[in-house]
Amino acid sequence: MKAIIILFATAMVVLFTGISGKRTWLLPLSVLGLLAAFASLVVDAQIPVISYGGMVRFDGFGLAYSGLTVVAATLIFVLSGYFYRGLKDTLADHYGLLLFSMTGALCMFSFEHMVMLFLGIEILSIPLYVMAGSRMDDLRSSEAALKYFLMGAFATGILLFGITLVYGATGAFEITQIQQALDVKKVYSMPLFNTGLLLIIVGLSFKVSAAPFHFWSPDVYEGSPTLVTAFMATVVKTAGFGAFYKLFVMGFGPETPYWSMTIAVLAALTMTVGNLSALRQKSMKRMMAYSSISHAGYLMMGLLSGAAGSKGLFLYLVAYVMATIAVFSVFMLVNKDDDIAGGHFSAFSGIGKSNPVAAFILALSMLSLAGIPITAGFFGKFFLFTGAFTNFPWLVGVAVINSAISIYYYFRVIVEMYFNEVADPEKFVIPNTYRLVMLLAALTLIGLAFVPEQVLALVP
Amino acid sequence: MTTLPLLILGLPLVVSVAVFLTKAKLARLLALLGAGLTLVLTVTLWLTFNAGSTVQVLSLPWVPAAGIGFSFALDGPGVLMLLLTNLLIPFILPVACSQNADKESNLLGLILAMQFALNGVFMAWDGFLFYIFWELALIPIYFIAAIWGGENRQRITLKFFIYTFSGSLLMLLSILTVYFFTQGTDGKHSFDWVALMAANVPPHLAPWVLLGFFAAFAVKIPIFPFHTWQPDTYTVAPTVGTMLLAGIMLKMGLFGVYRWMMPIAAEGLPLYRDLFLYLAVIGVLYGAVIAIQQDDLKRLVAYSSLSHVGLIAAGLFVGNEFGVQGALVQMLNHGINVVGMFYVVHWIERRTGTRSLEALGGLAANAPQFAVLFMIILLGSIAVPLTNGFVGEFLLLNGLFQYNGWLATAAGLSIIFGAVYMLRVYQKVMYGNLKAATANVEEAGRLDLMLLSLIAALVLVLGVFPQPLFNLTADAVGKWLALVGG
Amino acid sequence: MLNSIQVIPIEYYLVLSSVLFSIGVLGVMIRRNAIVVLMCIELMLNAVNLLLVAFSTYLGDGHGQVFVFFIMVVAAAEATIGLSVLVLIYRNTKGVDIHQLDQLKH
Amino acid sequence: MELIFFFIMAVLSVLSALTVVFAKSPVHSVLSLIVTFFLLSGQYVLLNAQFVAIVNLIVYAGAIMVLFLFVLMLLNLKDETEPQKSNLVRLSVTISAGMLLLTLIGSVRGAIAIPPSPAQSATVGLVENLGKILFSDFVVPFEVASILFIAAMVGAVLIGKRNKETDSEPLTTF
Repeated sequence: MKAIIILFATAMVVLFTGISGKRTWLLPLSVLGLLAAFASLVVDAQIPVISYGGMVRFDGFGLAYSGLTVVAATLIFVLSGYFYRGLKDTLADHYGLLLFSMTGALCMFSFEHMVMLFLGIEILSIPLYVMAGSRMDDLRSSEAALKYFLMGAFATGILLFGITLVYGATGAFEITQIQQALDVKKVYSMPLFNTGLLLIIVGLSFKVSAAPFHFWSPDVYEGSPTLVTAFMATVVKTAGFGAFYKLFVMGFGPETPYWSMTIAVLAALTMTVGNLSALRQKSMKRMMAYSSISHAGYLMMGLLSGAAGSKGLFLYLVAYVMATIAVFSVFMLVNKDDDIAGGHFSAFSGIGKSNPVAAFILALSMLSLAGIPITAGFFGKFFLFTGAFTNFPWLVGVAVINSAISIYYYFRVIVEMYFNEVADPEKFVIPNTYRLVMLLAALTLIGLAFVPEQVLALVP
Repeated sequence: MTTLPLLILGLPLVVSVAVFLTKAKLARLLALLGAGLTLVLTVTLWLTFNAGSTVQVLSLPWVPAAGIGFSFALDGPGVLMLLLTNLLIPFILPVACSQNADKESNLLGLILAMQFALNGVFMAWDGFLFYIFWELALIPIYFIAAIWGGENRQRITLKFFIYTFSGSLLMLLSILTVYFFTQGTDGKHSFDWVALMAANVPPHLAPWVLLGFFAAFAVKIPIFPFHTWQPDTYTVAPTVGTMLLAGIMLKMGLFGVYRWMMPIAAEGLPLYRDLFLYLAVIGVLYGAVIAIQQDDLKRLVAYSSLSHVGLIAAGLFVGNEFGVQGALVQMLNHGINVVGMFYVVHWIERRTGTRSLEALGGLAANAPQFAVLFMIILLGSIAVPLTNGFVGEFLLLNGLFQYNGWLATAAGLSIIFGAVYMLRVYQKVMYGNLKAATANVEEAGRLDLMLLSLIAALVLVLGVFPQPLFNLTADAVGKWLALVGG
Repeated sequence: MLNSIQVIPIEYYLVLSSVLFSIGVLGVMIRRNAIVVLMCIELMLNAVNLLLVAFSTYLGDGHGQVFVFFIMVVAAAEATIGLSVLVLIYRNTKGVDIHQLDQLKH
Repeated sequence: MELIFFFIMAVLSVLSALTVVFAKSPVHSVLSLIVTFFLLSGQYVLLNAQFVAIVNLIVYAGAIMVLFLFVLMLLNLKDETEPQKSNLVRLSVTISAGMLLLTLIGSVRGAIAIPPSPAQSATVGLVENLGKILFSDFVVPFEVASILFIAAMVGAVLIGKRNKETDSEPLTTF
């Protein structure tokens, strides 16, 4: 709760500072606020507490996932200084909206009552609908905003209907009470309850862009400003899976087989569709969009391994978030003007020679996303796959085949960077802030191999 | 006893990082010194090693909750493989230096990184760790081939990578399956080799476990029909890459069969042993027949290697004393021979600018010393008695014969084929009329002659006096047979 | 009015709100005018509201009805944002047919 | 008596909902949506949820729908210019929506397990009762909803501003 209040206060301070015209203060203030929120998460106790009239539940799970999103947001904010170099008056609004969005994400990790989940999703999404369209003069940005908005609102409607049906079947909105109701009243076999679950799965699948509800995400990812895309690919995805996990594993019980098969099938479909579509892309951002779809597929496996799944899920998210931030930070430098035409793979040609450091970081992130040992991505995949192996060996098989397919498109970036001879590749400047973020990401991607136990221990 | 192997493991990594950070001359010096020191350490280890024992080198917890540990151990065959790796790298590094490669220090650094990963593969005693090193070895060789390779390298190297990576993933699935049936020391599952060995895999799963392992190793070795990546990759990779691939890397596959697949998945073996054997022997004949028709020297040696390796794999699959003993010894010998052959090809290509048999001829007249050394290496490759190749192949055929006379006969044919194509190469390249490409070729330089004579000396010495190798492997093979129930 | 819940079974409300919800979903998928799509989403939310109130009354639990307020709050906020996005689009294209916007697929 | 009311309003609301979807002019859609909201408020009254019924009218029919009409007039979108989707798409969409409906109605079977509890139901929908719940149990969501509103306001303002400064000089030295 402290972290949510700190973030909200920071957002308000940032907005007022923006009114008073102190542009250079905005970024340090926001980062300071995020760091303070992180610090408050670190000092919080991990013992589960349900408080405020049964609305919120704070536990180690929520703290760890909140911490991850706050770190990701901090890194994205650090990147934003250079990215928003052209903004003057509206900068405070941009920062304020992103910070509001963060409070929504934190609500999604700490909800107990469905209304908090619902509000969290909306607070996360509504600022992002605007942010997706924040390149005002660009029709494609506006289009991204419209698509994101319509799909988000549609998904919310479906999710709400699901929540309502579950309420009708169990008589409760609180996940702990829902679980009790499941134990006592045995409503598992009620069609009402199962239809509700199905609709909730569909609604959340829209949010995390799982197939077959993923079709909006490539357009939205491509049309949004790259910084916002990075935010969506990391914070929103993490928040979506945090909510997914809380709702299904903690709420609807780890032992129920009623929904796990549905999720397993969706996971298999998602990773396959994401990977096969990514193969055909020519634009980096679209490729990353489809890659994030396929990662959603892998991540869904984390929902199938019971209570222990949160550990594997967390490790995978750490690896995925760090690699994604590193990829987008390089991409923002390569595609300086942030136009769609500059987002083609060929923009990376030859940067292995002109900017070896950036190229190395990008290559490392690609290896990690592909899950090549000994990067963090491999460990994430390993623990996710191991967790799901006992109950869904066929799904692990599908995931393994998909991992092999995904190498093809991740390596295309590496091939462009290192093996395509370009006569005189343009050397771009790397601001120090970008160096810092890249370094941190790279350290995580390599370092995770040596401390997986410690990272796993962050989640109870 | 345990510090020496750790030094051997760690030194190449340290040197590799140092080489990446330095440039030109200094990088060369560092790399050669590092490789030389590693070789000295390895020989010391070999001389002091008690061949009958299995020495636990290191055992540290890594992810204790999942039963994963930094666990390394060595037995006789393990030492043999270390010897192979660290013996060949000092031959490969000068070749890298002679290529005048762009960003040479990076190339040297990658080779040393590869050496680190290979040593790790041969020492790993934990299934998870083994997999990590196994994949780690793939990344440097991918970059070596894709950056310094020839035409079409992007497509071919990517194919190579995806092929081998997919195979490895299936192996990971197998390891995982076995892992879930293990009981470690504290009741949890464990990836430790001993635990994996003791796992009770249900009979209906055992064949799948075996096939998963087989997928990874068959691609790496490669065994027919999983070999399609191999000739292209060997041809397109720079010579150092080819040497690493053929000399050492495919031994990872063979060693994997020996250390992991056969003991751990022994339950599934009776069902598939014949299939594996037939595939291996088909590969032996196929490689030899295709080699006869080749015009490109590098491609020819690639196919001949396919043929030889098939025989080694067959020896392992047979799993009797002669077969396994022969396979282990032949792994080292084949490494030496094939690196020698690729060295010769590399020299010819550098001097004449071509690898086409038709464009070559008459080299013996201008380069007589080179001609002699080439002949010795060639004879080793054909497996003529008193060369190193003979010892292993004799044992392998013997082992195969004990199992199935027809298979042995078929495989034996390959020796005749080998003689045919190898002598044809020698005749075309060294004798006959001088061609345009070969007219101005002079005697090989001093360094080339020195390295080639070292290889030739190894061919002869190990041919006449193979006993030290058997000393290293004999006890381990005995134990292995007891485990696999050969 | 008190006896209405004894006369009307809960199933009737379930069917009614399911029908309204499905009409909303149908509208979202079939219409191309973004404003109408937005209206259909509002229709879906209202179907949810109806069902929530029905469940709430039948269960005798006020949480359902309070939940409805929050759905209304969110619907209002969504309508604000959605309509401003539409204005934004209109400024750039002079039209709000969502399917004519296919700049992103090439 | 109540049953008759229910059926009349149910049929009318379904009809007006269908008009929302199939009306040619967006203005007609808005108007029939308002009609639907009025009918739903009638249902709320039947359900003893008088407060929700009033709020529904004020918020939806009064505020949101006026906003819709306002935007329609502002953008001058009264004319029907919308191109139609192909028949195949329309057919498949209708079928999938029908399947959804079948699924939802199929789930009705289990709802019988809920017995109505008239004693509590009488008081549930009163302002006093709802206010107590809202300001005791729901106080955190109530506060959190303010974040939502501020975010929506800032967002709307941001979109309203024309971005004039995109091509100015870089301001930071990061």
